Amino acid sequence: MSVNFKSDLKPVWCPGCGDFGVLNSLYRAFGELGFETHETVVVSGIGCSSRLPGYVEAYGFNSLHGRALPIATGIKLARPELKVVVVGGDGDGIAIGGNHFLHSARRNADLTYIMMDNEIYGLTKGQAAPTTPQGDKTKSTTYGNPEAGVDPCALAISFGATWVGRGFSGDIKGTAELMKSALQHQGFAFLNIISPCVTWRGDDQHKELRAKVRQIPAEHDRTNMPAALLFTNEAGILSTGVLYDVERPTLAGELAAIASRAEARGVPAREDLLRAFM
Amino acid sequence: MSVNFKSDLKPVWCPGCGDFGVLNSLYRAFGELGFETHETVVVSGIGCSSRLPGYVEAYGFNSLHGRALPIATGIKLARPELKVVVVGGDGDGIAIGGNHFLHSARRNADLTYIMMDNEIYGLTKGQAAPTTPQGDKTKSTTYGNPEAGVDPCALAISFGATWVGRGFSGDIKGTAELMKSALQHQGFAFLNIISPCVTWRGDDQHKELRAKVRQIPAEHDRTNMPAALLFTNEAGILSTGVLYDVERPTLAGELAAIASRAEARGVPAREDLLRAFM
Amino acid sequence: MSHELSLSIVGAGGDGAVAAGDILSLAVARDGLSVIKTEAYGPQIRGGESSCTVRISTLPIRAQADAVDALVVFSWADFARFRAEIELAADTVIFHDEKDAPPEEMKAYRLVPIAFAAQRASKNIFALGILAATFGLPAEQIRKSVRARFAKKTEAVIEANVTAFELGMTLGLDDAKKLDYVPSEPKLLMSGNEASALGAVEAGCRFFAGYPITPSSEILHYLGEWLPRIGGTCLQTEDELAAIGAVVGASFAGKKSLTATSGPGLSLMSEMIGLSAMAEVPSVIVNVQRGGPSTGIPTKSEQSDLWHSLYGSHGDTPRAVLACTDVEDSFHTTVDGFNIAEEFQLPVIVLSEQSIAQRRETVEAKNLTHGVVERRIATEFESYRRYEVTDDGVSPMSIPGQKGGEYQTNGLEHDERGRPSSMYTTHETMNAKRWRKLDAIAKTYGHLFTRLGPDRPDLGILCWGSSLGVVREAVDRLTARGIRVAAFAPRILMPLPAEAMQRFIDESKELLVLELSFAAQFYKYLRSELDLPKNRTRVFARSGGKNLTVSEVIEQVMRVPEEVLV
Amino acid sequence: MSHELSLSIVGAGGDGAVAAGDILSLAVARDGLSVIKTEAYGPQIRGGESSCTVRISTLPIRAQADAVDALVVFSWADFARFRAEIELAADTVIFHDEKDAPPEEMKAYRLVPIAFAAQRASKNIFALGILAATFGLPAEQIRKSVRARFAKKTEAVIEANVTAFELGMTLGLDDAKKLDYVPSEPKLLMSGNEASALGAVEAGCRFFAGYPITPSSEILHYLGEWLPRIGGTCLQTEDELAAIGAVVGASFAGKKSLTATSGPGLSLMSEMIGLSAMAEVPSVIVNVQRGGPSTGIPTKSEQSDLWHSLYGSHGDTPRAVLACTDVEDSFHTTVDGFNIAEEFQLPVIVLSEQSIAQRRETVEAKNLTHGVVERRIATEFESYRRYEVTDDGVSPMSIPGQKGGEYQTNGLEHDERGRPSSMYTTHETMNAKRWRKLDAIAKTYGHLFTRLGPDRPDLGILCWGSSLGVVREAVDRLTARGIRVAAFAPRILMPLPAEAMQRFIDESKELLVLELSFAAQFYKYLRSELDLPKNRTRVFARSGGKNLTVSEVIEQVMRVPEEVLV
Ligand SMILES: Cc1ncc(C[n+]2csc(CCOP(=O)(O)OP(=O)(O)O)c2C)c(N)n1
Ligand SMILES: Cc1ncc(C[n+]2csc(CCOP(=O)(O)OP(=O)(O)O)c2C)c(N)n1
Ligand code: SF4
Ligand code: SF4
Ligand SMILES: [Mg+2]
Ligand SMILES: [Mg+2]
Repeated sequence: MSVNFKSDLKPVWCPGCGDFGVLNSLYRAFGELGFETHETVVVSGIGCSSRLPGYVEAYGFNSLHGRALPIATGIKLARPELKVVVVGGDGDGIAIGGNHFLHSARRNADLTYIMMDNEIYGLTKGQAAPTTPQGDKTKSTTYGNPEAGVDPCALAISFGATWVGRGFSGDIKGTAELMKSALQHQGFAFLNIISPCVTWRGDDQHKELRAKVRQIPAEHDRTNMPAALLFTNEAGILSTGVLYDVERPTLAGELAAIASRAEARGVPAREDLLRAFM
Repeated sequence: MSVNFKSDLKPVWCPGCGDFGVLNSLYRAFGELGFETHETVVVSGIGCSSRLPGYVEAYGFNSLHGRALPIATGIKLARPELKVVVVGGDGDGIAIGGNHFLHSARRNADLTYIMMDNEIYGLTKGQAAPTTPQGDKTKSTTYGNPEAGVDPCALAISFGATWVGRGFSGDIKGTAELMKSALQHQGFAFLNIISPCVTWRGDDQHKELRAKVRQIPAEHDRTNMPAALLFTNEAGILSTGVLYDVERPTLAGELAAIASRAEARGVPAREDLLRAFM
Repeated sequence: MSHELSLSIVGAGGDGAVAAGDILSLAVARDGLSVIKTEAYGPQIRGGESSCTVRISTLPIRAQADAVDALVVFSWADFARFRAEIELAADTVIFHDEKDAPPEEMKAYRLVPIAFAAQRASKNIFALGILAATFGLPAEQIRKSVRARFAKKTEAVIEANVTAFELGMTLGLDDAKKLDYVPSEPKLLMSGNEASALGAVEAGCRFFAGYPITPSSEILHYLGEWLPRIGGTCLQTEDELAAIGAVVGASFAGKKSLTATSGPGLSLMSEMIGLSAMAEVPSVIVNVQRGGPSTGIPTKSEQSDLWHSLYGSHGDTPRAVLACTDVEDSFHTTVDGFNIAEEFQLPVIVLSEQSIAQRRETVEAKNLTHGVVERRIATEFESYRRYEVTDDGVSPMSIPGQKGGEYQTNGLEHDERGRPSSMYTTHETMNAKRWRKLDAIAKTYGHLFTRLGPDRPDLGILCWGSSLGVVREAVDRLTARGIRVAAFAPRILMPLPAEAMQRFIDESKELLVLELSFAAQFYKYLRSELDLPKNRTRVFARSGGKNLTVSEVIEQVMRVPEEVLV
Repeated sequence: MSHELSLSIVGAGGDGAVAAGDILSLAVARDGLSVIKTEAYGPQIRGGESSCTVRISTLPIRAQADAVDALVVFSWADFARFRAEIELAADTVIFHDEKDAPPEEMKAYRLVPIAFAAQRASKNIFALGILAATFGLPAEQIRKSVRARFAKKTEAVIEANVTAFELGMTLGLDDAKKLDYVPSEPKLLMSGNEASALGAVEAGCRFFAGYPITPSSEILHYLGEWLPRIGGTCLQTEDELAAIGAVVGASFAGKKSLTATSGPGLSLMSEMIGLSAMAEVPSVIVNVQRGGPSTGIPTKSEQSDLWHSLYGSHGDTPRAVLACTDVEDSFHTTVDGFNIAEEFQLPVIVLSEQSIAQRRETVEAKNLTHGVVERRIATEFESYRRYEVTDDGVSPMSIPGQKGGEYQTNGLEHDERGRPSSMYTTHETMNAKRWRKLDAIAKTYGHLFTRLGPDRPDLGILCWGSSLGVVREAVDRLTARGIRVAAFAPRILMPLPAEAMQRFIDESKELLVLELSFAAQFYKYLRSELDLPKNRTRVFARSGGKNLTVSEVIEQVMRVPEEVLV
């Protein structure tokens, strides 16, 4: 590893939390890709998982619940040369932040979005998230969750993300590899990382989830949307790997094209702008 | 028609606006299904299209931009016996209201959601909507729309809607029939109606769109999601009819089940509730 | 012998400090004593250090004690985190682990080394035994609570704990003042959030929609459990925009409806509060304040959402704002919130604070009743006008399902029938109609305040919310010292009980405004609504993040020039 | 001969009333005259009735005239809608279609029947000809404007219009007062929204994110066109939450960034305003006020977003609030907004009003310059602390890309390094740091106010925003009548220019607070911040939805007891 991305702040996470694995994978991915701390920005919302930017020696923004993506979009558009990575929880990204997820993907904004999916609201002490399976009892669903849980990868694909993958926090090396591909993708890359919450989903989560994990076969055609969707919403299985990887004009590319079309009208001096008012 | 749903308020819509057709189809659908004015509630957000509830003699709520669905959900959960219909624009439902669309569909809330899709923000005088095709010039996209336009039906299906259809406002009878099926569906029914904005998309919209309209073949399997998705995002074609129609536990059903599980614990008197604090 | 006792237990995650506090609190409440129990945690999400403070008294109490009489420290390292938050007195007794060497500064106190570590998982109950024997706490009630607490565990676990308790009982100190009381009617022990949820049920609330947020989530949890049992509905929404939206919808459809949130959520609800006011659909929001701005300090208390509650939402948006002063009052204020929302068809914000919402406090069951007011429902549909202009601004409301009551409402300015209008005259008329409701509320609810102390005081304290409990005790103590100090706390903040409050201001020689907001939101608000003479008014406004204490209030009072406090 | 002229043209959608007003306004502005042009529409989205009012003067003007000198009515039915909004004088000349019988009440005026219908699509230009001949308007400039307007049409269309104009010129009345002026340096004609957009460009803004909303959308349109031409970026977001989020992000990354919205959008931005304040990331919001609450009256003006701007967002959230008083001032105030946001690293709300934002007004090009202030960027990275506590509360900011400046910010309370802290002491220290910036702003920007009229006035008017233009004219007229009336309008509202304002209050015998908010938001705010003696202060606060007029102000002034206005 060329650069050490570990900050000197101690994580507040519970012992055994899956987020430690995600953090370690991220250190590794950043290092192996030769990122520089001052050219990297990690943006998050609010949640246990959203505490992550504080633990990365880089520019970081632990923002508002659900609003990481718009903030990251602003950062990236302001300084396209920066590496902008968004991290956060499933509640943060799909509940309160669902609309920004949809539109950031639709725009194909040049961001890497890493979701730490624990099927629960961790920080607020265990309420149902949109990823919580139907029927599950949680703090907020005494009689069982009345709503259907979603698969974030399926949503990402239908929202228009151009790279979609799934990882498991228990597999630090594999997850780091997925992060590396996501970080190298042009456009909106979404990586869902199954990251167990031992406190509110039980100590057995790690074991149970690990048992479900399957590697996506090498022959899977990542450019085929229906094929990719087959690896979503699977019963009893969590397929890890790259589900989807296509090319589509990115927001940065489109805005650059607009800039050249606009500049073709001439770069106006103040007097030029004022002429419109005569 | 048994009951007349026409209110005595004159629509503010531009002459030639597609929304007139939608309104007429709705009068017809309500009438033919034998709805009663006092048991029907039409809820909308803000936009030209969202003015519709004022023109229907029923209970109506022209609410806030993007917030029709949560309000309608509250109404329906408060009084499940009411017919609750949500109407509004593509901007209202997919831009600012996108998150509620996602979650109302995911919950399979017992609502009929009719979107009047004109590929533009009409009321605010012609800015790009999430449905506006990439490259189009509008008030807000002088150099062409940098973002990809979405097909609302594709989104609805991936969000979890259990009935999805597409209509054309120029076909009043056909659209009324679609409305009738949507209104009779159990769970979240989404009907996208192509409803031209002559003012901001040009006078030719009606003609151009009409030329694109194709009836979905009768043999289409409405319970097959991949098959349904084939009728979305079609190049140069607008397939009308029912794309998707499946059964899944509805929010009302799940909450009723919860109520019986809860009541099985005993309907507590105040004293019972207080006992928990001793 | 003493009439009260305050103690803290500090430990790491597994030490059970908070559990011990719970057990003790429930036990003494059952003996009819008054209790306040608070908790504090380190930054770690779970398994980090925690502390629990319990104050027990034979008299009613609404605030924590200034200093603790006893402290149990399982580990000095964990204690370090809370050092600034736990006030010690010169004679505080500290029970600490005998193997853990005390920091230098602690040697000034009476240190009692105890073999805590040996008791492992039962060390908290063991500590309770020591405390019970030392201070004369009701051993039998504690044993009962221990058994109840571990009821779902194995018999072995229960026995281990009971044994630990008995062992602790043998180690009590002889020379401490024992609690002197006669058991009386058992009291309930509940949190402010629980009291608010109960208040909602009492008021007839049958719809709740909410999005989790600290420190209000418990209201969602309780109502999620209770409402389905009594024919109500609870919905966890995708965000706060949807929560308040669903509340407005359900209320439009005739159900009394509630949401609960904290600052960030309240900010997100701003636009919908305007719709509730404009469409005149009742809505109730319980907002539990925490440290701000922004995400701030989610687990600590503050009084800084006042401005947003009073003034948040664009346009001239009428709303009522109430404030809970303690746990029991959270019940009543929540019912009042519903009564006002329903009677006057507008949004009501019920302000609570983390320090009330999440502390557990004794409440008397017999006090938990409160009159309920119903909405003015339309019955006359001949030429029905939903927004008929009336004297008090309230127009009878029809409910979907009522034949002849059909109307279309909206957030656009509208005429009496609810039809959009951009005419100035309509706008002025309807603004006046909507704002007249505040005058009507002021008339009906002008009694919602608490006034303490003598007439014509030398010093009048103006405060609100949780501060009242602290101020009440300060006033009592100062009065005992012969100082003529009084206090006034409005429990309705919008509209203010202006008449009574102005009278209090006018009759007080000097005034002290006291609040937990750095920007002095309460003081600024009072200035804008009342005549608060600058030359006689002092302001003590500090950030939240630490509770107001009785000695802090007394110190502020004593800063008033001596010639005033004759 | 006269030095000014005011006229209205009223028609149906296709009649081109507004187009005629545009053509005329541009023409006279080119001759160096001052112009204010406003429009009004019926409820119909398009093709409904519309009216256009143009005031032309040889002197600077910042308000519409009380009454129009001339009125063109293509159809009485369309006019009916605007009857309440268009003030007529006893001698107003009304040109109306000869085939359309005038309503009874109009017969009191001088009616001039004209064969408008025969002119079909060119009837508006035909009317301009009549007006030009009647009032001595610059025919050659109008011809030029007509040609420019139809430049993209066929030659036949252009000729038809020019012919219509010439024909109209032959029908002018002889007996009307002609405009008496010497052409001077051409003026620019622009709207407040255009001036704000220009101000943003001038200030160095290179990032805009916004969501369309009336009456602010034009800022999105203009910057969407301009920014890409000058190396900037414009993003239309999915909603206002995202818009202000993207602004905070881009600003964190070092770009001067703007969003523009109106009330409902501002309400939605509440939470992010708190983050901008807490993380100390500059952000600028131009909020164009319209009728409220809720969706209200989107196309009409009001001054009722003041409270939300000052107090919106939970917690103790510092921000600055500025107000535009007219079109040209919108340019300057927007630059000031950026300067303050950048220098002090906090959110700034620039309040405009529909009546300023969407009216077109003459501006002198040479006035459109304004000094620009840059952000304090970190240069020293040895033990860099992003939130270093400083005297004025401002800490040098590092920008992503700067090596050694790495920090992690957040909306949680944090220490000098930006690390989350729930300690009271940190919270108090950081609140104090953040709020000290307001003191610093008050010092640097305390000159942002306008004061008119004599010292020690008998009556001092306190007003803000667009009212200043109207009040200015009222003061002039009253002064001419020998009445000692003065006015004070703060252009910075948070923090108030308190010293100057208090001096004004103290030196005024009587005071009149004047605003377009039913709830008297400005008055209440002034009371909370200043000593505004109740016994000498009167308040005129009414709903918006119709512009304030000079005669309305004069009427209010004259209500002051006579013994005061000596
Ligand atoms: C506007 C707002 N609403 C609610 C909250 C409370 N809140 C904080 S984190 C969170 C959800 C956490 O769940 P998730 O995003 O899945 O993250 P996790 O803790 O599970 O990693 C909620 C509801 C908040 N901070 N802000
Ligand atoms: C919070 C908020 N933001 C913005 C607006 C302004 N606004 C009103 S309608 C509208 C979009 C209209 O487009 P659409 O929903 O597609 O309806 P249409 O007019 O096309 O039928 C917008 C942006 C608003 N009223 N409220
Ligand atoms: S609560 Fe769950 S998600 Fe949060 S830190 Fe603990 S284990 Fe991790
Ligand atoms: S602007 Fe477009 S959508 Fe709106 S009423 Fe006119 S035609 Fe219809
Ligand atoms: Mg989670
Ligand atoms: Mg639309």
